[in-house]
Amino acid sequence: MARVLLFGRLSDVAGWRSRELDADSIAALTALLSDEDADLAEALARPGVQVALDQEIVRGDAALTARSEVAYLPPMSGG
Amino acid sequence: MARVLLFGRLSDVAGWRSRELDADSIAALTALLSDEDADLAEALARPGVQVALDQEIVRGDAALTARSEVAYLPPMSGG
Amino acid sequence: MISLTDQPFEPGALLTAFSQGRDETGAIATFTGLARAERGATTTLELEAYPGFTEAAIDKIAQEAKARFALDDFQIVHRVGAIAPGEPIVFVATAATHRRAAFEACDFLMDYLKSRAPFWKKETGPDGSRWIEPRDQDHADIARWESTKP
Amino acid sequence: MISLTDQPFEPGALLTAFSQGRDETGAIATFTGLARAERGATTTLELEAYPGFTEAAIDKIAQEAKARFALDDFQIVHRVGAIAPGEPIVFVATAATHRRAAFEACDFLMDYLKSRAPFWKKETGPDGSRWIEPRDQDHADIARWESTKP
Repeated sequence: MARVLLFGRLSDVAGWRSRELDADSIAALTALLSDEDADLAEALARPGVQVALDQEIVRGDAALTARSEVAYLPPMSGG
Repeated sequence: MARVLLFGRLSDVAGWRSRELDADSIAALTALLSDEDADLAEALARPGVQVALDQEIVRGDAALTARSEVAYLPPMSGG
Repeated sequence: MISLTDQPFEPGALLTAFSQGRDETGAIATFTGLARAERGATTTLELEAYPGFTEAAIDKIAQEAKARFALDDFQIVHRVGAIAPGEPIVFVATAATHRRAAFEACDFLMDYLKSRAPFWKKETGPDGSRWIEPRDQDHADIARWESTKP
Repeated sequence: MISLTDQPFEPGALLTAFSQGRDETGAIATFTGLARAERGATTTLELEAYPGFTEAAIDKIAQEAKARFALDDFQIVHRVGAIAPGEPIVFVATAATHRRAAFEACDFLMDYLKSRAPFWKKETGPDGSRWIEPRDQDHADIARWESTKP
């Protein structure tokens, strides 16, 4: 059970901010989320969406454990 | 009688900040000041010294009246 | 020092505290970003952060700025949550011996915060809500620092 | 607004007042210049102005900055007289819709104040007094604005 977090427009699109989900890898988790929600699939596939695993940005795939925290981060803008 | 003002290092060198002096022109006034004080003459001749007549910078000579205010301004630095 | 807060803050009070006892500093630059009403088009701005991750990401860039610009000190305060027009969103202060370093570091930190720091920003007005992404100008602003990197 | 004062002033209080009621401004940049102790080499800084002439000269450049950078507003406060280490000498605040304009205008005004504004500055320490003139860096700083003049 990885902890999954959505930020910004992603949580608006999906209608949730945090869930516990079973997945062996980031790729598998993204596929799982995309299969159950076509709008979220489209939003996750947009340019500029980054993924953080345990609060570190990861590029490409990575394995998950039961205690992993995976965050999907759309383009950032502060100030 | 023009009113003559010295600023910054010029007043330190001359030992005064403001005097009333008789002169027909800025050139004549500068000559008068230089004749009576060799140290001030040297300080007035340094690069970057500007002259203001009635609070406007003048380049070159200009005529003076009895109500003129002439200020000698060494290089400026604020902040 | 970096802090996130969901309460309104007063930039002047922060500058007062930041400038105390600095008899070797010489130069303090600040930037305050305020929520704009956009002539009534925006009634609320909502800022979301990723607690822990956001502070760590800002701290990393602030340490880079400190080394790059020979800063004595810096402070960054950023609002999260719902913000009304006219309220401060962000305050950045930098202290250095000379003014060029203070200005450049403050400018650099703001460019970073605008386009790279982990915040997500939603504007709400009479016509609904929209998520704000960095403008082309924001991307151009941050690109300036890449090309001049020592 | 431009003011000269022979009394200590508090930059934070000025920023508080300057940032009130700005719900369309978006960006406020400030710069505060503090007198440096120079590790004990400076005990007093003395700033001299030419009353009337100094304010008029600053106002002229501030109006230029306002037009050039599309400023909403600005404030300049400058100390004159004797100043102790750690005390503010100058405060410049600029307000604009976007941050680049606010930063650039603040930077421009400070470059001007450092090397062109009618002030004369004397440092006094244990080794006596000396008049300060603009450094090479100050001349280089203001030259930046000449070459980019629109």
